[in-house]
Amino acid sequence: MSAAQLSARVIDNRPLTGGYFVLTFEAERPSAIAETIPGQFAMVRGAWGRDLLNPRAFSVLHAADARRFSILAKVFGRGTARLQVVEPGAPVTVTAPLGRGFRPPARGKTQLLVAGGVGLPPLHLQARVAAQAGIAGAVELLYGGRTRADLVLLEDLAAWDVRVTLTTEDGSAGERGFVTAPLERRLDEARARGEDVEVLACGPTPMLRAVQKIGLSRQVPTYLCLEEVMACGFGVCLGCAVPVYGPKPYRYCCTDGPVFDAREVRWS
Amino acid sequence: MSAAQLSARVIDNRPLTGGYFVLTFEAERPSAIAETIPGQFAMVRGAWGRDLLNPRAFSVLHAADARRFSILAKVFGRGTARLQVVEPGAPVTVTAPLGRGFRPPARGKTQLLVAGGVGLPPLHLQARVAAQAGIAGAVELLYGGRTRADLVLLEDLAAWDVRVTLTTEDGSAGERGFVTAPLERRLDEARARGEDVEVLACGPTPMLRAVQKIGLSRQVPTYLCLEEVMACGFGVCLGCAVPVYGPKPYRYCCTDGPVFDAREVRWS
Amino acid sequence: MSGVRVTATPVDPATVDMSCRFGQLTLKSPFLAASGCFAYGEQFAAFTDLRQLGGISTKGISPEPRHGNPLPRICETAAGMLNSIGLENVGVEVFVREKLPFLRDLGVSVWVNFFGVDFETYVDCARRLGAAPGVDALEMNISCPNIKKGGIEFGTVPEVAHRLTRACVEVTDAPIVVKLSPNAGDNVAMAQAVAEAGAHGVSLINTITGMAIDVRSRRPRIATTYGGLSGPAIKPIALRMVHQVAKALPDLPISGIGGVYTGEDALEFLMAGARCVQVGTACFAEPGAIVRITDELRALLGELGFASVAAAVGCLEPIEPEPPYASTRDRGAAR
Amino acid sequence: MSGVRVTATPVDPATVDMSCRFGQLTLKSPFLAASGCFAYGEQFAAFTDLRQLGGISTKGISPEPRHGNPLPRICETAAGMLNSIGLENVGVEVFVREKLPFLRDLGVSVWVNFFGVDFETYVDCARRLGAAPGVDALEMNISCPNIKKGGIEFGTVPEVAHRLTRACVEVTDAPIVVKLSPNAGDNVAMAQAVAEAGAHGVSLINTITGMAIDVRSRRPRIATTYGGLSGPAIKPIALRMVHQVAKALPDLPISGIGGVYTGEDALEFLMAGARCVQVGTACFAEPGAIVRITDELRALLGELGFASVAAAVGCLEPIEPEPPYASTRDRGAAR
Ligand SMILES: Cc1cc2nc3c(=O)[nH]c(=O)nc-3n(C[C@H](O)[C@H](O)[C@H](O)COP(=O)(O)OP(=O)(O)OC[C@H]3O[C@@H](n4cnc5c(N)ncnc54)[C@H](O)[C@@H]3O)c2cc1C
Ligand SMILES: Cc1cc2nc3c(=O)[nH]c(=O)nc-3n(C[C@H](O)[C@H](O)[C@H](O)COP(=O)(O)OP(=O)(O)OC[C@H]3O[C@@H](n4cnc5c(N)ncnc54)[C@H](O)[C@@H]3O)c2cc1C
Ligand SMILES: Cc1cc2nc3c(=O)[nH]c(=O)nc-3n(C[C@H](O)[C@H](O)[C@H](O)COP(=O)(O)O)c2cc1C
Ligand SMILES: Cc1cc2nc3c(=O)[nH]c(=O)nc-3n(C[C@H](O)[C@H](O)[C@H](O)COP(=O)(O)O)c2cc1C
Ligand code: FES
Ligand code: FES
Repeated sequence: MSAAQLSARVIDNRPLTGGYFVLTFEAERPSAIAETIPGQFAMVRGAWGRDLLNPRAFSVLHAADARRFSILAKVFGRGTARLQVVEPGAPVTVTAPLGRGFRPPARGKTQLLVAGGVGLPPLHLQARVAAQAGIAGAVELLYGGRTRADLVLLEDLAAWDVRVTLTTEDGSAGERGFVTAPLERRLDEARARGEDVEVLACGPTPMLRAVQKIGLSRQVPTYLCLEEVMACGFGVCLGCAVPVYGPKPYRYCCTDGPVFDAREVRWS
Repeated sequence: MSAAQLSARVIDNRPLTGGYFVLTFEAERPSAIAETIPGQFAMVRGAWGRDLLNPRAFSVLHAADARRFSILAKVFGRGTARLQVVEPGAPVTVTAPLGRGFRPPARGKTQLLVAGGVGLPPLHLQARVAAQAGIAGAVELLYGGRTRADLVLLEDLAAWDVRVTLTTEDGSAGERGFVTAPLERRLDEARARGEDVEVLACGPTPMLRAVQKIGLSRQVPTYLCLEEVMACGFGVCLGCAVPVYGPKPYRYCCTDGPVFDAREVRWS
Repeated sequence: MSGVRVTATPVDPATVDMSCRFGQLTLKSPFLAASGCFAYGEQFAAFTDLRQLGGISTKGISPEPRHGNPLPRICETAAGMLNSIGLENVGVEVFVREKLPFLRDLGVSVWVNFFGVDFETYVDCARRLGAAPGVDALEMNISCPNIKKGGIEFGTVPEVAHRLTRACVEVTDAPIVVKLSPNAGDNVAMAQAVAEAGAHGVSLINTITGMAIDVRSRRPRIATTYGGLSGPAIKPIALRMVHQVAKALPDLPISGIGGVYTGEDALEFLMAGARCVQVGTACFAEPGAIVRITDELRALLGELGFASVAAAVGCLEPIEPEPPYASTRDRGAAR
Repeated sequence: MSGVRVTATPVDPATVDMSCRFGQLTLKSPFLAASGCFAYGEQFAAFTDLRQLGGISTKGISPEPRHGNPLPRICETAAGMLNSIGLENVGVEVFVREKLPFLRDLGVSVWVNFFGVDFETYVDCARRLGAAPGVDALEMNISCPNIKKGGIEFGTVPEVAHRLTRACVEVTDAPIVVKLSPNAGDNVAMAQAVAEAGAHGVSLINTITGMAIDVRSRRPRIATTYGGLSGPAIKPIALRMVHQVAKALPDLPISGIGGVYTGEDALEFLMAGARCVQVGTACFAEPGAIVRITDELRALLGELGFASVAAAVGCLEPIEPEPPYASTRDRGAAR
């Protein structure tokens, strides 16, 4: 694997709506970060003394070059709370890029990108990749949040001409309800049209469980980018087990995933 | 005791030469801090999560009013390292003012203030008190360091017209050698003149041990401001014991001291 | 994210019943100051409203006054600290005459932590302290890692602990809460032994024996070489021991101790089965810590829909099992 | 400030002899990767120069492959973490065929950590692994807190540990290092028992059984309820256990483990009497941790005037006594 341990510094900490923020890092030396595949992630740890021991996993939002990359985060617990307040110049230790990402977008096939909350980054990057390859039409983003403020970085998607469907639980933006409603409609429409589609999803587990059901019941190729508590991120602690069907009862989120075929995930 | 637990913020972090820095805090509410007696101290803890558990003790350098006060520090270990880099606005928890300070300066008696390293603050404040009482002549500062850069805040003493004798181990400022040399000369001179003197000292333990010997052998009233590892600072953990002669084998640096009569300290 | 979130309708924190029953004892709050971290209480009056506490466990009292250990006596470690104070205390007589009246007048539950240097002095201490007016409970420390003569064996051998407890129970009407040693091999056996001997409850845990070295002086950071480890570092171990004992002896009241810094820490102890919680090291950095923690617990209980502290005690539920594993090739991995 | 500073003339770090003798074994550096924190080593090749390590202790190997425990398997605690992986491993056969060659070719000391589910499987495992080419030592884990069937009792009863060790020693020529449980009551007795049974040395410590609760889901943060606590939080306890065993059994080589994050941490273990040091949890946040820690130790040894790692082993000195206490009124307090 081409991942590396990097010493990096925060070069930008940009607050967005809804408590989200984008952190941009610059590593001391170049690495394979620029080749990050959407869904791959970085383990990030600040100068946290000995209290917060383990790094935190963050999907790579964008890698501008071999040294600079950014993540999108929201305060969740103690680690993200510390990251939210880091000042430019703050040192971080990063191991990246880690894991297996999504399959690339391709002409003639529509990838429905289903995003919720902090699950946006891999799909945002997938859309970027499609746009840069001149096949923005090969992806469509279905993006849900509690309220309008939870929907961030929309300007990028607009700039890339990616088709976006928004949902909010309170109806403050897009359609009221969960993102799974437009997904089902879109899949039915695709079936009617005999359109070749697949589903790529990342977000809160309840959303992913629903997407799994929808995808499996319609027998549409469905890929889920999962989150598990991680200590290492590169396959040695065995902490990030994901229950699966298959030759073994568990696979590992950090090395076999975080992207899994919905058919193998042993949930429902 | 009129001490209080205060929520405060750093309002200034001023670097000096030799790695010393002056931190100024502003407490949310007024306290007895303005009445601090030189030698009294504050227990200070930043928002250190759970790693550095205990506050650190710092002599009060100056209290501008009932809410603002400052300390002089130098990086020694993990806590002072964190304090050195705090930005204005950073929150701290403070308990102060704590302990018993030096006896006040008085006309007709000369207090020889012997300072080394981070032991300056109590004596700097004692000099300030004397100057403010219009009896700057009642105190003389004997101040030693390794090199010129270790001698800080001299401008204040000059402004107060306090007589200052400097020593450095490398001779880069004042007389070459230890501060105890001019102290001994000055005491001999005083005896010859039949001058009424007493010694107030604060600094590294080796210096204080030497001062204790000098003071006791000449039977000059000598008071030492001691440092012990402290967990609480107000007499409950019993961690800061000082071995003494007297009714009990130990007294407590935080409540019985930090200023002790040289005669009772059970060292040499 | 891991963990389903039990959705209970929130309760107005102001209405949460914070009172706590510990066997026959009723405390107005589940929080006590832990022994040795609060001295005899007076010093805290300047910093915090002592009347808001559920109770105070005093510095350990012995029949005769004791001087402490040589220094250094304390040092900091990662998320914790080591101490070897040496059980310094004013002795029963001075305590009863000069310290107890102040505590009694606070109107909080007064737990007098005590110990002896041998069997007889333990019993003598229990008799004299138990007879003093204003003592709500005697917390028998059979677990001090710092005292050379005696102490340790009482805290590690169930039979010995049983005999000692029985003997103390017989000489006083005051309920006796036995503070167990985390250094003992089997805490459940220890708890069982003292419970059968008539202990009113147990306190878990005391400090864990530890060590730190100053590599520059090549010497231990604690004069007695070893000291007792306290603080957040030991919380997971304390919580496990509380849970083990609570599961084995559901009727035995447990006072949970070890690294409590927030209301959430305290709630973990309650859910594990502790009836009340003691706060020690946290009081050093922040003399008002217990009042803050009490407010945090009240708010958290309300948010999570607990109408009372009692409702949270032992409410831990098992993790729901995963769907059965089947190597069903048809559903098997595609990639 | 506390503590005299032993003034020894500094040594050029480049000249410090970092090699380390552990009984018959010679390691080029005193640092090993701790079992379960380094898997079988391959993954680290991308991050760090494995040849700079003194050795690697593999993930615990059992005769048959094992699947791990349900999730969640890990959670963070103050300056530490809990884990309950369930001793998942590829089993002896696959290990020897697919994992061992990689390790052997690194030219570092290969310690194969192993365990069984009962007496027979322990012995079987020792025989088969001991016979495999390229195994420098067998680290027998008699202390895993996470495995239900077997395990625990082997780690807590000296007689049982003695019998098990003897049986394993008899079936292999590979030196056997027994990894002791911090959850045992008396580590010195355990160490003595396995030493007399022919153990080459002991590893101290494994994780300490702990617990954490998610108050929002009202469930344990670890699926198996309890997990093993590791990280800086346990360092003072590990250091104490190493020192106790080193003092009681000065000739028994000890591999010190527990919360090592810096060269200074490692030096504390060496001074306490450990001959080598293992680094576990630190490797997760920083795959290159051991190389950094090795450099830090080298620099620190030089600064403090140690010409070799060996010179630092067990060099702890007692604290100099205070001058005798005399209540000499004449020198008594003035104020
Ligand atoms: C592959 C991967 C990619 C991720 N990408 C992003 C991202 O792009 N942006 C973002 O904001 N977050 C992302 N996360 C989630 C992020 O890692 C968690 O928010 C973070 O670990 C929480 O850390 P904390 O210190 O804030 O919370 P903590 O205080 O560490 O934990 C709070 C609670 O959350 C649980 N928890 C901790 N980490 C996780 C986890 N990884 N999964 C589930 N539960 C956890 C803890 O057990 C605890 O109960 C990702 C996680 C993974 C595994
Ligand atoms: C009454 C009093 C007044 C003080 N006034 C000042 C001041 O005005 N300015 C200033 O810079 N410092 C002052 N100090 C010293 C200051 O408290 C220590 O520098 C500080 O505790 C060291 O903390 P640290 O986190 O930097 O070092 P740590 O990492 O906590 O400790 C490093 C080493 O120093 C030892 N140590 C820690 N605290 C002390 C202590 N208080 N005394 C002796 N050894 C200790 C530790 O055991 C450890 O070996 C004072 C101390 C006391 C007791
Ligand atoms: C400085 C200090 C002194 C202590 N003295 C006693 C004591 O005299 N008797 C006792 O039973 N426990 C004593 N303890 C243990 C505490 O009561 C408590 O059990 C332990 O510190 C764990 O709680 P904590 O992590 O909240 O501090 C002492 C602890 C500290 C830190
Ligand atoms: C995730 C994880 C898995 C572990 N697996 C094993 C194991 O299989 N066998 C073993 O003997 N110790 C195992 N350990 C214990 C470590 O080897 C080590 O003894 C312990 O973590 C303390 O060291 P540390 O604080 O440096 O991590 C494991 C520890 C962790 C954190
Ligand atoms: S996070 Fe360590 S194995 Fe996946
Ligand atoms: S520092 Fe706690 S008693 Fe002095």
